[in-house]
Amino acid sequence: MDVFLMSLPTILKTMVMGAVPILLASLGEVFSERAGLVNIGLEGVMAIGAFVGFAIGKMTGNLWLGLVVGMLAGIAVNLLYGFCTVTLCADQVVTGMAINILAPAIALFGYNLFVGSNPANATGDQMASLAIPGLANIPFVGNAFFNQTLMGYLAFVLVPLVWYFFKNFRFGLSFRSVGENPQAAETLGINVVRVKYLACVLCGALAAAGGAFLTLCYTPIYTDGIVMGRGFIALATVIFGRWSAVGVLGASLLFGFFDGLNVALQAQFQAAPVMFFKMIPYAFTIVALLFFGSKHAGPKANGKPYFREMR
Amino acid sequence: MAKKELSAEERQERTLSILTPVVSVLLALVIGAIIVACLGKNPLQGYGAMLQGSWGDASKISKTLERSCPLIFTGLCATFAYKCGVFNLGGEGQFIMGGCATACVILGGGIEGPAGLALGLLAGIVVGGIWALIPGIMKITRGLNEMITTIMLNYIALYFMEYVYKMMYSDQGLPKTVAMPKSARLADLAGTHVGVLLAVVLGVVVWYVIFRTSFGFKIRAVGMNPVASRVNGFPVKRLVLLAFVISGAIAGLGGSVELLGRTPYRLADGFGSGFGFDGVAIALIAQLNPIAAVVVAILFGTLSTGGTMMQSVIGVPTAIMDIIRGLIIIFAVAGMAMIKLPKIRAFLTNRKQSKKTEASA
Amino acid sequence: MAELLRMEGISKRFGSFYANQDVSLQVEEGEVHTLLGENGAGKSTLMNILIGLYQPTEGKVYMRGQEVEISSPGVAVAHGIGMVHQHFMLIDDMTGLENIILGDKRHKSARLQLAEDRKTVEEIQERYGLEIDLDEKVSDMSIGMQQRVEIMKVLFRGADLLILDEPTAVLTDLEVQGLFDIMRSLTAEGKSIIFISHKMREVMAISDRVTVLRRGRSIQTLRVADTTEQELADLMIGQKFQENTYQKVSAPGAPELTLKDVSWHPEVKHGGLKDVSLTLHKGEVLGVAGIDGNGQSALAQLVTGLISPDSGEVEGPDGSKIAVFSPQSFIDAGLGNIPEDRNKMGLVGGMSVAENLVLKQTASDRFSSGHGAWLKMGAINDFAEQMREQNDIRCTSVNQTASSLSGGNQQKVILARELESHPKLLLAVYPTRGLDIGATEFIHNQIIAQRDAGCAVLLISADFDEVLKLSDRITVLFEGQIMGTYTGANPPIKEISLAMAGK
Amino acid sequence: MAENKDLTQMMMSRRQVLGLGAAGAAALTLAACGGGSSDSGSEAGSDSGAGDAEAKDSYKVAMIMSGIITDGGWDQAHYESLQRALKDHGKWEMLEPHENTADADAATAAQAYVDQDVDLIIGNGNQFASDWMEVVADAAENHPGVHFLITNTDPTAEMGDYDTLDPVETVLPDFKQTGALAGVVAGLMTQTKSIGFIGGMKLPSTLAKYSAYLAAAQKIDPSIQGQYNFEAGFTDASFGTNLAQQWINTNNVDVMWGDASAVDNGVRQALEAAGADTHFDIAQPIDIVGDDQPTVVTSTVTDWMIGQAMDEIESGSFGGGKAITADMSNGGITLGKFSDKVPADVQDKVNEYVEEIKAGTFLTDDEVSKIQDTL
Repeated sequence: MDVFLMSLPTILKTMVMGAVPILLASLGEVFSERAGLVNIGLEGVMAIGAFVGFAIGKMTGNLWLGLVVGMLAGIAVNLLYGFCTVTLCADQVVTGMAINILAPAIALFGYNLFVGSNPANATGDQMASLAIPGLANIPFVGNAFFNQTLMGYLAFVLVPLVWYFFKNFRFGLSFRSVGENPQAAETLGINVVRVKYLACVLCGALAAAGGAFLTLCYTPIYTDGIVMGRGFIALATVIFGRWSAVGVLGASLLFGFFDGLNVALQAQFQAAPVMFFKMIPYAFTIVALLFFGSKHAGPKANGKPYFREMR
Repeated sequence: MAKKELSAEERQERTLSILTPVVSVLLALVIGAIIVACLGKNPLQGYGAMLQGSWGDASKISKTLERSCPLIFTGLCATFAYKCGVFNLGGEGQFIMGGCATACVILGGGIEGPAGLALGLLAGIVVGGIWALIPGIMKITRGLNEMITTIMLNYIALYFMEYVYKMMYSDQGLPKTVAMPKSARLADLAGTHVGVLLAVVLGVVVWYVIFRTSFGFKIRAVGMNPVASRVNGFPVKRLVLLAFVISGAIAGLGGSVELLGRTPYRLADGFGSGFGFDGVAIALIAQLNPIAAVVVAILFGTLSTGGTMMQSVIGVPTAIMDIIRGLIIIFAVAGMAMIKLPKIRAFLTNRKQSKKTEASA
Repeated sequence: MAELLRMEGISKRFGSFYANQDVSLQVEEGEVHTLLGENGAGKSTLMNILIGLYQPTEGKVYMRGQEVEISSPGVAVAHGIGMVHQHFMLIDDMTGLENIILGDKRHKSARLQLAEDRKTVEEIQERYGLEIDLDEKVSDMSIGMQQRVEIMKVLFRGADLLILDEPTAVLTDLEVQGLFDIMRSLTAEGKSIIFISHKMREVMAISDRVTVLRRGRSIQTLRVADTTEQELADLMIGQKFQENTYQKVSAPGAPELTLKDVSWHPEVKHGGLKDVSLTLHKGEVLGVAGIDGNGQSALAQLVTGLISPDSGEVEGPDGSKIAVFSPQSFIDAGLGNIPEDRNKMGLVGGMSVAENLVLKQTASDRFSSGHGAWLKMGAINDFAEQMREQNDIRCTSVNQTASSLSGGNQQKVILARELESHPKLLLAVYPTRGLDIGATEFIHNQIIAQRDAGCAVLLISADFDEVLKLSDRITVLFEGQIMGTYTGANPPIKEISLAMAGK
Repeated sequence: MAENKDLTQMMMSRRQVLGLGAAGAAALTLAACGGGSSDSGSEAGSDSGAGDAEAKDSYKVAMIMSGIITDGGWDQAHYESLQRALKDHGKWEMLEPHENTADADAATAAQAYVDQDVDLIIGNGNQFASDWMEVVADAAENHPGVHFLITNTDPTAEMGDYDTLDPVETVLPDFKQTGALAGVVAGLMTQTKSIGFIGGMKLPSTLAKYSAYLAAAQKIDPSIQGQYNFEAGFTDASFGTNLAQQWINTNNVDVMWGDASAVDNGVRQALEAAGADTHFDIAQPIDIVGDDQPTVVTSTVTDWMIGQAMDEIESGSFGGGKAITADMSNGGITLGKFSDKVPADVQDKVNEYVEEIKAGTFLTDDEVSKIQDTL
């Protein structure tokens, strides 16, 4: 058991690092689903964010510019999703699947061109992690929570902001109403289509930021499939985070913890059948859905197209 | 539907619903050609190589059909599930578990010959069905969204397969199972394995079950309106569960056929990867018609074998083929949605009327 | 009084169908102006044009004499026009206050000013006597309170012209009186109200002037003082309004279905059933009167086997206790069901007319061989063509999707399917909701024909006139309890309507 | 009467279905005519019919890989050794490498080159050994000029079920030597006496490398402990970061050696975060020492002797399932340059040991197998 205690600080470190991409993607999905758009294509948007962030960061040397351009690329891809689902009223699941197949292909194609032109482009550099002076050396927990990259801190700071937005902002109220009952929102003069498109922009930006974190802070390279199913886990996180920013934070950290546990077990018990450790994060998602998932059904008009002039 | 005198807009609806996928394919190929041209390569030569590589001669055709076989199975799996309103994105996991079941039965039980083949296929069907039953029960009892549970089960199946080919039946410690005994393999047929024929036949059978049996009728009704189905006496929960199990069984059978039909006849890293999502895309483009799904799966198989050929002849990255596939799906999705929009429909009807009035004036 | 609103020559076309044609309407300040018309006469369309949800094909709108162009609901609010919809436009998951201030743009800052807004709302509450619990979630509110939230939403935005669309359809008599008091206090303050209803008693009680709409056209505007209920009814229907009641049956046959002290979620005021005892006799129409939300849908689900009772017993024709409550077993026992919601419960919209007609019988050897193994498409088509003639279902082809049919034709498809199997027990829930007069007549005749053929009919409808017209016996449901049973011949209307209000 | 009506319906509905099929086929033919005449360049160079004994003036080589040529590891090393071989084999011309080859398309990719009668087809890694059985048989029969070179594969163990191995050769680097080299460097550099290895996949090659690595390090200092992982795969860099963090913090590992391409980048990221001057990494299989890699002290470089294969093809002595061994004697295995973090005395000692390893006297086989049996 002592091995477990000894590796706990590192598990917490992995937990926090692992939670950030999922947190960002699921915050984006909270905006999207609050406006009634279930976006299955998070995985694809994260892949685009990861590649563009990496490429621009490497090309210009300025990682923050890479992040911003990555988010813009994510917005562009998600607007394609928005056009199909909001304007054309296409099926949201179907369009999401299409994005999941198209976006990673574009990212891989771009990567081949980017690295093909100059092999040195393969590895980029990383955002430095900033230890908050006082807190970082709290034993046991300090290093995990207070020795993160600036982008990591920003992701966590975003949670209270999003909570505040939905709770106290006029526009937050309008946002929620579009997801619950678009007809009612329309009669109160809220432009439902504009809110849905704005939700697509926010979801695209945040999901791409989640992807960019993988290549700008977590690892120095981009590989095809770097997202590794995190987009789908973000979808599950939104459900058992009860469509709220704080709930999603908790769920992301929980998932990050199980990811860390999986790595710790593989590090210490090398001869064991490690495949079962690898299953832990995914099995946990199902179990969590089983216990928290069903009751709260989420926004009423979630996933339904909105035909403006319904006779 | 005898004496199918289609009304004007029904005929228009039918032509549009056939036209959309065809236009999406052509549009995607055109954009693919533009990308290839921007890379300084000759797209016409590339597409020529693609066709040559996939349909050039008898051996190429059989290889293309062999590559399309798993896609037909996962395509039918997604089609059958969607017909009942069930978003089964777990085709890949069920496919893999089918393969694992076959390997366990044949290698574990040491059964050779046709008995091994039959039991192997049966095991694939049963375990594939069970792997889809899990999300089904969760959906029925706890109302869990099956999209997420099926995807999580994909990853769990992937790592379970890893356990099978690394720990249970590894070939002298190598990360792959021992090859399936020759006597238990699927017989050859015109350069490829008989599984391909099985897949195509299954497409027709699934079409028949869905459109020409009372069970299929009920499945379709539950898919379109579960509440009305329940009010009119259909056992909705049982039908949804059956839809899960049957679609899982189809994917499981696909896994067994792929293992017993195709070189290297072993489970190894990367077995079944990517077939799940492709199956979903195929079902969508085929607008849930099983026979159209077979055709679209063969098209996807052509893109894969042809794409590989194209890459070796004009040296373009294979990612282009993924982009073309992605574009086909996006255009198909957008196209199908557009023709349903009231505005577009009105535009089409009065364009047709204005043509008629011109003709009669 | 000064003129507030004038709508001239308004028409609105959906494809080839004219919902409104050359309608003109004039409303003065401080007036209750009723818009009277049958279902489908174009009332809701006209009002949706007024609040900017739809754009008129032709015609002009004037507010206080100047022409205005209402392009969206937001513009309508700016012009002081507000509408209380029949189906409430509320967000269930939000509190009363949040619903009221949603989408309001009076404050410059982006942050919500809950305290300030609450004060404004409370002022309006006192002035007009609107009793609302602002912090309760709408989903937990009573229907009356939800309606008051809707009214507050309009008043909070400083509306001078309020449109109330069928407000009394969901209220008990007590709540209707409360609503009328609120309306009188509003008009006293100079606000104008457009009141939409087709209930003659209420129109006469509350309105100053009435404009009658028929088939999308404005027929005539008259002062209530110098007209009678009969005259308005004739204008509304367009020909002599004769009350053709059917021959009532006095000696019913043997009991088909008996409910003894049946309860289901008794604690739920607005949906449960408490100790209901009913007997349905062969060859008799038992009408259940009562306002929506008093346990009617629970009763309907019970009779069709969708739900099973918490306590009490249900007995079949031979007195045997029914144990298995499943739709299929009830259908096998000869149940015909015209459900409450055509699209959600009656038809599979995506399937063709032919498929919907054989929905329940695909496994029978009439339409398939090897019970269900091979569908006989030909037989299905012939059956559909035959049903189409018999029941005058107007559609271009039987392969057309059910969702593409009009409301009346959809109901005829359901009727054809349910009655073809000669049911022993027929349940009809609000069968003529939203249908034109012709379709209503056709369906009523069919129901009576089934009764005369010995079928036991249970009619549940919120349309009191329909219950009066068809029922041999009338019973009243209020908050899940049977208030009383009356003969259908010449029913004590006063007593029944009081029972409906819970007395 | 009713009977044939059913038949006509069957015909009717089948016609719809055929309509769909025709539409699909139409798409293909349209694409075809869009594709112009299909006599593409694949028939070029069909003069290979003559026996391969008589030397030709020009040869073609193609490489098929599951990753990409810039993955900083496995496939990049193969690509660079191919470039080195091409430098001194003027007659050879390289086709575009076939990157990102999915397992399902491995056979088709090879077949595409066989059709173009490419003289040498190189497959990076033993997964191609199991996929190419039919392609090799077809080539041996009707494309005699085509030869296959599969790396990291033991022909007897992994290609037992091939009908013929005539056109095939494999390359088997001396994994023990590579392991010993890395073990020596690790043994000398480690302060915490705890070293780690990530193997990407549990293969005979990775098992042998790790065993030699630990045995050599323990030869220098018996108290050295070793951590290993063979399940990391080759693409998940974040796993490398997390795993390295675990070992650094919990088992205070301070020297890492990796054989997992992208995952090693993640490891280096964790080492750098833990302090670049106290935590070191030995790269593999290409030399990436430089200022953009602060933690890399040296690299164990492998060359897959593609030049030797080319010579054998030119002289006609290629084939028969021979396994070319790549070791320190023929330059197959070398130690890359040292970074400035390696003090001079350590560099001299390492060079001493290198000579002993080359002579085979540094490690005995049973010392290595003693560790390998525990895995």
